[in-house]
Amino acid sequence: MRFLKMDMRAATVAAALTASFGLAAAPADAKVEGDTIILGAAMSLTGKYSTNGIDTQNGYELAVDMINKNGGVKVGGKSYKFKVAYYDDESTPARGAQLAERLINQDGVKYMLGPYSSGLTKAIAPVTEKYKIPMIEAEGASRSLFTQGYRYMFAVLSTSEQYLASSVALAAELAEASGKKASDVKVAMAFENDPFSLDVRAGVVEDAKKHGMNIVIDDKLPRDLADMTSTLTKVKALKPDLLVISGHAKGAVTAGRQISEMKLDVPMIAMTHCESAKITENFGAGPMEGILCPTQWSETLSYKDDLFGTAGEYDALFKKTYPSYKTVPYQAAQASAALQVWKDAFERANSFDTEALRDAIAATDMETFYGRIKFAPEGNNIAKPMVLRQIQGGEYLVVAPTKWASSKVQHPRQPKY
Amino acid sequence: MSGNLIEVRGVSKSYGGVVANKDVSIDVAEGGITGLIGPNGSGKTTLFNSIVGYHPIDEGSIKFRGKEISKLRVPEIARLGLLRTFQQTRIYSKMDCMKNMLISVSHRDEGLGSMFGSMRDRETEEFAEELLEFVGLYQKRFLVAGELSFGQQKLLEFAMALMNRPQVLLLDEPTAGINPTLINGLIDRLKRANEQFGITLFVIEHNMRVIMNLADRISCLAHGELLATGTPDEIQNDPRVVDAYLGAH
Amino acid sequence: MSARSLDLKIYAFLIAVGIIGPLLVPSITSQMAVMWLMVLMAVTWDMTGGQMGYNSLGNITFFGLGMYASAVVQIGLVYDVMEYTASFGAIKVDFTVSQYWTGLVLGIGAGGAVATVFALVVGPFMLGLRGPYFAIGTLGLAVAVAELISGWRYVGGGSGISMPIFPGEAGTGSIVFYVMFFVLAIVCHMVIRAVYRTRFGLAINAIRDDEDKAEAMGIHTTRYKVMAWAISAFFMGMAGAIFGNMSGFIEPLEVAFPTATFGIFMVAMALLGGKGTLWGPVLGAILFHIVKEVTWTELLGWQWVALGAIIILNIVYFQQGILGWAQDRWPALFGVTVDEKMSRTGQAEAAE
Amino acid sequence: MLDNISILFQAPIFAVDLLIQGLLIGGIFVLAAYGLALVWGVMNVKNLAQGELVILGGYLAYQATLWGIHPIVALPVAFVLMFCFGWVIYLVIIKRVVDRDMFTSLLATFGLSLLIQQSLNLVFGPEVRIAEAGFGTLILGDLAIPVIRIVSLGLAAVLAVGIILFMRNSRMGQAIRATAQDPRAARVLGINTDRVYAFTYALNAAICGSAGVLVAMIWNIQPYYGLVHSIRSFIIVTAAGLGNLPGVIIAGFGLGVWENYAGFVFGAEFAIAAVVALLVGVLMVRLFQLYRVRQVVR
Repeated sequence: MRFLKMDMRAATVAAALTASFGLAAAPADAKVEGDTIILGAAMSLTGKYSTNGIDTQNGYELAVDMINKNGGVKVGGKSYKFKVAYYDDESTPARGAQLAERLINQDGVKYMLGPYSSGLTKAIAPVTEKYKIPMIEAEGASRSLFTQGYRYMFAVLSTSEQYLASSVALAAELAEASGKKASDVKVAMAFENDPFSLDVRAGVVEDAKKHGMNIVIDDKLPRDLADMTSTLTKVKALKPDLLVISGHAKGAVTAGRQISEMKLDVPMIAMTHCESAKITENFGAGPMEGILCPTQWSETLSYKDDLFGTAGEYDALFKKTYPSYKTVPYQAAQASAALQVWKDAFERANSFDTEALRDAIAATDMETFYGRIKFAPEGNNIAKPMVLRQIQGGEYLVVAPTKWASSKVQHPRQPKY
Repeated sequence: MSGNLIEVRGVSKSYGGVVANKDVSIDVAEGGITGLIGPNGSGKTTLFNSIVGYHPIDEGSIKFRGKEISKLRVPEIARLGLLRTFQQTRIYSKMDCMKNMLISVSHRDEGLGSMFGSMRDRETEEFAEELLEFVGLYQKRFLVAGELSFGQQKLLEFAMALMNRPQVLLLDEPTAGINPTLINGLIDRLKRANEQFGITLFVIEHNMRVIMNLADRISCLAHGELLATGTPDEIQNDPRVVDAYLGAH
Repeated sequence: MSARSLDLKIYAFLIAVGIIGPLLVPSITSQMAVMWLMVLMAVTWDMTGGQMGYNSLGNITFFGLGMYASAVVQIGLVYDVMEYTASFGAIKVDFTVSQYWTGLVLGIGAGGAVATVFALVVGPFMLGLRGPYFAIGTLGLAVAVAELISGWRYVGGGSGISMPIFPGEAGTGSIVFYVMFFVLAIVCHMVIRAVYRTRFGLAINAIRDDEDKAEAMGIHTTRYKVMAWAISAFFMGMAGAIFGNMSGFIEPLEVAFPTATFGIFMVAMALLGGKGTLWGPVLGAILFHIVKEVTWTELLGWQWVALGAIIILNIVYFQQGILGWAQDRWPALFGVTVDEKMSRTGQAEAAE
Repeated sequence: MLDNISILFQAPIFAVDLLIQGLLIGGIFVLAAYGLALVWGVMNVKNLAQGELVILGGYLAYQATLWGIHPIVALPVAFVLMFCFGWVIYLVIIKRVVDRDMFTSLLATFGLSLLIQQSLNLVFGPEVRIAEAGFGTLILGDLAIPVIRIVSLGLAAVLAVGIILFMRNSRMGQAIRATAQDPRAARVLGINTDRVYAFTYALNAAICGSAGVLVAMIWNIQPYYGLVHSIRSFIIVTAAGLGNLPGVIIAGFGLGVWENYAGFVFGAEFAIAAVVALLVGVLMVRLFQLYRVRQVVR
């Protein structure tokens, strides 16, 4: 009897463990299979980032498709195709790090694309760094990613502290133009309590300090954000000259609705994610009039390259390929740009060696439909500025920086509640 | 007899306006068997609960060996050696009988260190087996307690109480729900526990025959008040007691 | 005793697997490390949930507190924590190899200690709650602690902390953390098995079966309950510290206090294997983790729906779990027997 | 923190503003909490999926707006749909946990909450959604009160009164109350308690769903936002006690006000912490009240 009992338990455990080895039997050295170069990516296909995760994936896929259709990647005189291996990281950093290990260790991936969001990138970068695997990421904007001395990580987008910092500069400029001092400007801040938004906040704080501005409100919004009545009541009480808000799409939705409901009369409001929150559609162009929204990329900009053509043409192609999109999110555009950088690097390095590729990526200097890409030694793209758009009559019009501006900034904002 | 182990003096207890005990005074003599009778709802169990610390009392005092215990809490009172069994039998239903016994040792002098002391020393095990044999459950000692019959559970609970080596044991209707043919065996065991182990007993009982057989002093409660106290004979012949029982029926 | 030799055989088997596994298939080292973490979580949860009947939904609190304690200790040894976190990760501290290891060892110790102290402090209050109130209260506690940490600037608030980077060669880090989890899980199970065999084990079982009775019998119930929670907390705190280092980057809501993932997994795993049994949580954790690793990535979102369904099915239709079911089916195998003898001396005695 | 308090004293109009906003939102909390008190009191099920039922109702309103239906019109539809949904959930899950120990119902409903969350995530995606009612704002001097909040408080009140009248006067309502007091006696009297339980749970789902429609019109919804709503319901019911309707109403409004003031004074980052800490606090207070202690003197 006793033996039976032991055997039963032992057998169960043994079976379980055999299964776990079975799963590991698959890996192979899969960096290049035949004429295909395998890139790996952990992607937020489910969980709270899944919308943007899928935007990113679509951006990757569109570029893979275009590159493969237009002659592929030429290395050593031979043409190769790109293929991306994805795992779903469920929008959680811990899972992302595990999956990066899995891609590199088990699946033998030698070239990585970034995940969605700074948090995930922060979790994955130490892994790629450890294995000396180059990663080009398109969605991790946090400045702290580029102060760690990472050698193998490169980002095509502008860092997050630039998102709203331009609005502070603009406020200072406007104050001085109207004969006041920049240091008279009162700033109210409401940022979600997550790595991305806090990075955006750091940029704002730094610039506000530089101009000697007075920060009167510094609220951190919870992640399950549904109500900001108490913060906006404080805004009404303290009457700041500039209100900056960042909290992903949910922050923009909540802020948009309650700004309209409470008829906030702050002369200048800047917030991120206006587009993905569809604030003009949801709350009307009138109440949202004059809100400033930063963006990494806009289809109206005159950037262009050989593969996709102009920003406008990319926009059209994307909408044609994925008809469910009414507007093209910049997340998709920058994801596509990441693959263009990979192609460029492979061709210039003319090798599959990861070290050679790293050096080639570091030396990148190219024009794309997404803007110019040139990496600082820390890995961030320093050649492309952040663009500030203002809602005017329901349209998003570029108002800063001046080089790309298509119209004049409206100040103070004139909402029609 | 060497004085009173428990002295209840002028205890009152009411629940939201309903008076359950009013000015009750009872002594439990050391070494003896004291009975507590009374019609349904006369406040017997409430008095038990007051003594063992289930709820605060409104008035009066309860002393155990001269020490005021009416403000102590249940486990503290139990550790003094004043234990009770429940009307609805309570045992640890998912543990086997032996484990039920082993955890029922006295926790009187337990320090932090002895939390992780061994339970398997020979002496304790032998005592537990002895007691299980005493109540006739030796054979079932490795069975899960929850699967015993109701009567067996009652016996197990009794054995567990003895395992604790209490000074006084408060038994709430030990014969309730037990097959009448087993009652004599139970009475015998209660008496033996009293004589052999020197445990003072304080028993609530409904069954007149049992209590008259068992107790050497009996108190009767009615409507929350003490009606009479005396020897079984005195109580049996007290017209107020007879009235109370008849009136209640 | 037979149960003992069986337990030793299972230990030998698990240890063999733990050593051979990563040697044979090095690429799954970090997945196996997480498997041992899962084992540890299920086993420690079961200590209060299964053996003591206090179903906590907030044991993840200890995990997160341990993680944050270790982060503060490890960084605080060589740098000012406030400055480090205020820079949102912009400051990179280069740890020397010896600094790293001292920090890691102290950090893990601190993780265990802080979690234990926390359990000892809140335990007497929380464990005064019974049944569902305890479950809801601990869930609330976990959420509250996570929210408070994410509002606390000293530890970086919502933007988290980057942990010191493992100094060794690529790949050695995951082996080191694997060994730590492996050893911790086995040691934890051995410790817990050992304490179950003492008065402590009987006492917490008694509390599970009937706490009022246990009180009436004079058992120091609060003391035992708090001690049980503190033991869980000690191991969970250390596990959190190791996991934080393994992850490299920690932040409050998803890495340190993942109430909706790890916090629920541990309950689900213990229930699956059979709560209140010695090996059930281990079995449940291993099965759960393997199934999860094999199927999870294929299910694209449905895995979470499946998880909810599994918990419901498990709790509604198969509450006793695998080993619990086996125990009901073959009680004799688990030591539930009728002794042939009627009495200690072996003489037949007339039944009552 | 002190600065924020001083604002309230220097400009009391904002204190009034927070108070009104809190009271207006509190009405919705009362609805969900009343549903919880109902299932808890009648069938002793601690429904941890309470918040998810709220969110589910919110998504029905959102879906209605996608079809061009005004969310207020969606309210009765959501009530009926959620009633049916609740009945099905009862038959599949709750029926089997009613008589089991209390943790079973808690964990089973927790599993249910995961299931609902994740299904919503698959169907609607993880983005926050809203149902815009398009009402304006009422301006009273310095106070700006969104009309939708007033309307929804009114709707909540109508719903609550309707349910109370139903419980008082209808046969089913009486059967529910009888079952709550003593299920065995109710069975003896020929009440089909199984049906009563099913109806109670379904009614709870309907109430929550209606509350969800209001939430989607006032705040926003997201698949994972349920837990906070559940916690709110538990706080209110625990604080008020079972079967204490006036208590639930007072506690619900109190919680709405507390949240707004806590967010204002401690900063928005501690608003949720303040709610959850309140839960732990309320449990502790109850603990000391219910603890069958004698004061330890020595």
